[in-house]
Amino acid sequence: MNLDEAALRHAYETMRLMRIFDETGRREFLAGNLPGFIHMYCGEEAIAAGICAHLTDADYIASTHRGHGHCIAKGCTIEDMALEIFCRRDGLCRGKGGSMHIADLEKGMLGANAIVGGSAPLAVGAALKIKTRGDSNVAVAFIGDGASNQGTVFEAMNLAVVLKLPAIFAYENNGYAEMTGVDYHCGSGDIAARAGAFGMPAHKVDGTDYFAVHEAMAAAVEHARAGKGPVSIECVAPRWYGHFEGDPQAYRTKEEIAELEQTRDPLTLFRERVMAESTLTEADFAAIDAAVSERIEAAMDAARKAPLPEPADLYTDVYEVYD
Amino acid sequence: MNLDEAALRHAYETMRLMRIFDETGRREFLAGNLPGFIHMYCGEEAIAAGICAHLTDADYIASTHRGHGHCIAKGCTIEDMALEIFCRRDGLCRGKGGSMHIADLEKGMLGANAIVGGSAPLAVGAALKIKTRGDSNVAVAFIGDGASNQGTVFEAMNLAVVLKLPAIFAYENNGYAEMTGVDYHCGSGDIAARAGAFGMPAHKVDGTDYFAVHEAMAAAVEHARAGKGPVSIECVAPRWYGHFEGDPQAYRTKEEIAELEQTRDPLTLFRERVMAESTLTEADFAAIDAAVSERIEAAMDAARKAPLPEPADLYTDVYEVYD
Amino acid sequence: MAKITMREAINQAMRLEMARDPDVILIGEDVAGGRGCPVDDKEAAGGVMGVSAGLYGEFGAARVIDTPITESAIMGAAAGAALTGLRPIAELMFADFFGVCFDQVYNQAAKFRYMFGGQHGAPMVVRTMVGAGMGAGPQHSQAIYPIFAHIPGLKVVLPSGAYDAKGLLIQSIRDNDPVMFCEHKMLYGEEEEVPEESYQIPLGEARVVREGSDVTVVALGRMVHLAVEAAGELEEQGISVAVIDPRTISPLDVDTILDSVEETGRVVVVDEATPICSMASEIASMIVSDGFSSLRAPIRKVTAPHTPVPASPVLEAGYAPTAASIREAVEAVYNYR
Amino acid sequence: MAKITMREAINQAMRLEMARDPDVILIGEDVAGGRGCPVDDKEAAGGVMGVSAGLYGEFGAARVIDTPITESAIMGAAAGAALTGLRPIAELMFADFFGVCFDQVYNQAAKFRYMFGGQHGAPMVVRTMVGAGMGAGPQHSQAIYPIFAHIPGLKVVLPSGAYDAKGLLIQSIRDNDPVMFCEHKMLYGEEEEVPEESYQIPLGEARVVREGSDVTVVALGRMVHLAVEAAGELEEQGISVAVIDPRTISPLDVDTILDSVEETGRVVVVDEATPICSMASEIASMIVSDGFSSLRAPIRKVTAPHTPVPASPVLEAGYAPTAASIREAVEAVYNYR
Ligand SMILES: Cc1ncc(C[n+]2csc(CCOP(=O)(O)OP(=O)(O)O)c2C)c(N)n1
Ligand SMILES: Cc1ncc(C[n+]2csc(CCOP(=O)(O)OP(=O)(O)O)c2C)c(N)n1
Ligand SMILES: [Mg+2]
Ligand SMILES: [Mg+2]
Repeated sequence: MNLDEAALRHAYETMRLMRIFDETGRREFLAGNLPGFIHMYCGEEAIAAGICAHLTDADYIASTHRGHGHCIAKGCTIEDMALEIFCRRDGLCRGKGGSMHIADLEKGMLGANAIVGGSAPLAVGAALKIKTRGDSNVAVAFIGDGASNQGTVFEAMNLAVVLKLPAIFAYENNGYAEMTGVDYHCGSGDIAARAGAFGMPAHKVDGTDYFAVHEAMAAAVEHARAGKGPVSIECVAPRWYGHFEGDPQAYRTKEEIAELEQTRDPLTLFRERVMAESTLTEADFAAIDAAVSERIEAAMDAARKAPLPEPADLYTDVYEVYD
Repeated sequence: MNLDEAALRHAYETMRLMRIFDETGRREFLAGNLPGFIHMYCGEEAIAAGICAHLTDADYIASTHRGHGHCIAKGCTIEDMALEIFCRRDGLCRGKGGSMHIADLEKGMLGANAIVGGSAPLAVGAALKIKTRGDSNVAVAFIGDGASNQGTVFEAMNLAVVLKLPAIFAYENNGYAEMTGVDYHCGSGDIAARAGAFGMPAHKVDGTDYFAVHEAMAAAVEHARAGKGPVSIECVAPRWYGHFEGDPQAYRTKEEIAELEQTRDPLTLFRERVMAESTLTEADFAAIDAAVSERIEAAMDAARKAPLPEPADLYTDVYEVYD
Repeated sequence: MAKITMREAINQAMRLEMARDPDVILIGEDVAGGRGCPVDDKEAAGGVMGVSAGLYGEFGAARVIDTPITESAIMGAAAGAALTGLRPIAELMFADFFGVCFDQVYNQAAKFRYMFGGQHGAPMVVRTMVGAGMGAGPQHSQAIYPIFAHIPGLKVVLPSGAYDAKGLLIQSIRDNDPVMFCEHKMLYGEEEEVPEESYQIPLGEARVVREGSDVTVVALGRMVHLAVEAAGELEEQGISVAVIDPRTISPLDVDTILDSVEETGRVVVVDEATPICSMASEIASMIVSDGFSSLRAPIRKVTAPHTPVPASPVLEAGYAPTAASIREAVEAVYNYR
Repeated sequence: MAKITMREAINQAMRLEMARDPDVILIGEDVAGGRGCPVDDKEAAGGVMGVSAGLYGEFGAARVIDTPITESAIMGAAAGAALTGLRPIAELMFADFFGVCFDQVYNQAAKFRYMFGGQHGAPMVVRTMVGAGMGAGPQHSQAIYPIFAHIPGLKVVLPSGAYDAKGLLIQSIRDNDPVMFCEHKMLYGEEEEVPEESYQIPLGEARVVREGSDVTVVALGRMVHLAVEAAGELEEQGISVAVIDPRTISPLDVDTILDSVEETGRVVVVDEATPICSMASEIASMIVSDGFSSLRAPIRKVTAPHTPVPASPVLEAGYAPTAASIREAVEAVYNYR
């Protein structure tokens, strides 16, 4: 655990923001205040946090339908995100994107993506820009276990290897693609090995362990920044909730779900280890928790009351110019 | 070499038919008698012959733009094929398909395919039909080295593994995808290993060696017919001519090309081994050669003179019924 | 006759056909509801919208086939299976996803019969969800069927309710050509009286939902209901509006539309798809070509704008046509002199 | 001014823009001409049709990028690179292949600007080959651009010759939105006078190829030449035909078309694409909506039939419109009373 106290605090705060943002968002959704679909990242926080800890605003990530955690880890402002999931006029995407399309180009966040597997080729494109310009940044694609079967993802991996691009394929194996288990949908049962066969280093880590993700990503980033080509990391971390809110989860048992919070909570695991191995205390974490809750409550409140888009906004930003 | 004389004769005749069909077709094309594109199979004959030797009309193959060899190996009649590449009224596809779309459903030949990678999902579909009906046939997809990078092909492999289908992925690694070498376009440089990582047995053989292909396919077919799921076989066999007729092949040297006919001719290799290890003689082969040439000359002649489609044929067979 | 939802009607159609013909299979993502998981057959979800609920329990894993997220392979598997003798129903969860898999539909399945010289077609149905209204945003709300209608070799069906959905789906499954069967997500919960037994509605026959002599409104899918609503209001103003639901957009029942135009001479076409190269354009262009002598006013297209579908519910509410925008268009063509 | 082919004009446009702006790259299958092989830069083919010949030698492997056969990744790489600051030209060898990769174009690149609330668009050009005439069969001959035109967020360009191709491509590369640039394969070898220097033609401005007062012919791409041929013949019969080449089909220059229709009142739309939900439909429907008061005859669409493109040259010859079929349609609307 060679992270200093500030880094540890930041990591925990980031994960806590994800957790509370989604749990609050969930309440708002169930109360009928949010449109569309919403996908909880709870249980997977250590992945985005561990991956993005190595990135700056000049690095890129391309995200998924389950994108809130990625946004937060990449530095998007909670307040702007809240406005967007409420589809408010001043949201990150002016209310036109919503939860499944949050993007923040200034932060290098190239968008959540409602097309499963859509992120991978886009991240390869960002990596191509980096290489063309001669920069030493990286571009990360977040990819679900389900998405790992999509042709676009395989193609993206091969192209990244062929062009030796600084692309990192971050697989989030949360056990399911909607209702379908990974043991069923991934024929080989081994996402990392499949990625490795495309000709790149392929790591596999416990995605509930912040430190494991952080370490694997450190190696990946070093490799990619050095111009040695792409890397993949499979992070295994079960999701706690249904696929989207409203999913009755008939496909798994109540026990399986209950056990997750007990044994696979990335925040608890992080807290316990950090308290054992650093000077941070229970009270430090409690203070972060309180601050996070307050901030998110305020952000959601503000978003709920914020102005809606104007009807004329329907027609803007289709093109820069069109006539 | 545990094949009887009849099987050896048949194998050679099949390969010789492919060779002469394409070389004659090439002459016709260069003389301006054939429309569209034409892709020579010369140098790769042992692949289709070795694979299809294990198949009956009740097994399926889905083919590529370079499909003449596959057709012949699967039992399509040379005469009907000639009519089709000349786009004649009585061709296998009534002149509407041409060289890149020859199909013969009665022979289980599901079509050449001008979309690279298009064959793989279709073969999986045929394998699904076989499994649904409870039959013990197999479906083979022929896939070029270039096509092996197409998303559809990866998806097809994964689905075949997931559903445990009797599909066989026959990779034809002829060294190039159009002008691009396999060392460049396949990131890992190892098509078979990549297929293996999808969760199926993956063989790699010398595709100029009929016996090697034949043997690998024997194992594959046994596996698939036994309900154990898909198999892949990578067959390496350089093509002799350009990608299509008219390709000046600036991307490879004259020496590379010249050497092929000397050292990698599947027919020569076959003949030499068979003469050494069986009772077949030079004269036997010469007799086959003569018969093949005569038959193909006659077929091409007849095709050249055969009636063209009627203008009204343009409108038929779009739908069975449409109104 | 019982009132059931369109969801149930589609479910019935599949169940009846699967029971009748062992070659009918259903393949797609989560159409069973989570294979490989410790799922109870009876509780298997039957698709994200529950449309295929119960089929897995009834017909088993060999005929109700969950797949990975692999649309090209799903469409290709259906096409290959159809070419070799099955009658697959392949689910493309949202029509918006056609961009990852359309080759297997449009270059393969749709062209087999023609490019193989009539040897065999691809008797398959692609069931897919279309339309806005859920706040699901730009990639899950499109009415992309004009693209399907453009393709020779495909048939395209767009039912406006439970009764038509059942009869048209049964017909589509029995059809020997590939059919894109487009289900509007906002109609799944809508109820209509539907007979329990099997029945077929031919493809290519429009339904005259409402007779009328002043203006012809041709409306597609969910728009039919808004057109009927508008027509009712207009009747009170003394404008008699015919409402025609083509039901299948390819083939299109040109005669029924032209017959009505002959009487009214005035036309409004209503569609939720974006306007350029759309069915609204197609229908208008067909009329100005084949019904010109009857035309007494410009044809008004009432469609979504040429924009993506916004996620914001307030913006989305202004996206698709409404009864009010239809009424306004009808008034405009009615008053044209 | 030198006469050069459309192939050379397109090559010039790319060369000029790549020299001017280091963010312009070219990516696609064999656009360099065989990377990884012992190829001499000077002899690198520059694409199957030689359109990008010489660019690899001039700009190197970092900017003229050969790829595997991987259209989704090519389009996605272009989209991602465009979103982050480059101006990629991505080659989709044949437009027929859009079915394996369209998601990255239509759901991603085309929607970025809108669904990200105006943050950034995707300034990329997809150069792609369209059209029949080579006997290349059903999967290599389609004029599939109506599908591109249907999509909000895309612009679609269809030049009819070398001069327009050069100016429109330079403009397209500089445009901040994604442009589908459709090159008709039968026009590559056709020559026109083209200035050596750089020039731009705005998107959305039609060209009046020929003035005329009796009938307006709107013709797309290769059809422009046939329309001009037909117009010449008709002139001898005393029929004065205006020929309009929209050049960009999205945005469409509605005003230029309507101005002509106001004068003639009679319209023929000519396109090589199949007819349903096509640009021919779109243009006809636009006119019957916005130019109805001028219309004095049915609008005739002269298009390919609703069939795949047959491989047989004799069938293919009857597939696309001809000068004769255009003439016949013009006569019909001219004589309509
Ligand atoms: C191309 C495509 N196919 C299907 C869907 C529907 N869909 C949305 S999320 C999802 C499951 C994704 O699973 P996974 O990649 O494991 O991500 P997770 O939801 O577990 O984070 C599916 C099938 C989609 N949005 N896009
Ligand atoms: C989807 C698609 N992309 C590109 C092409 C153009 N194309 C035709 S053949 C070919 C090369 C195929 O290479 P390979 O798979 O190795 O087969 P080979 O020609 O060597 O037999 C390409 C790129 C195509 N027909 N379809
Ligand atoms: Mg998952
Ligand atoms: Mg090859």
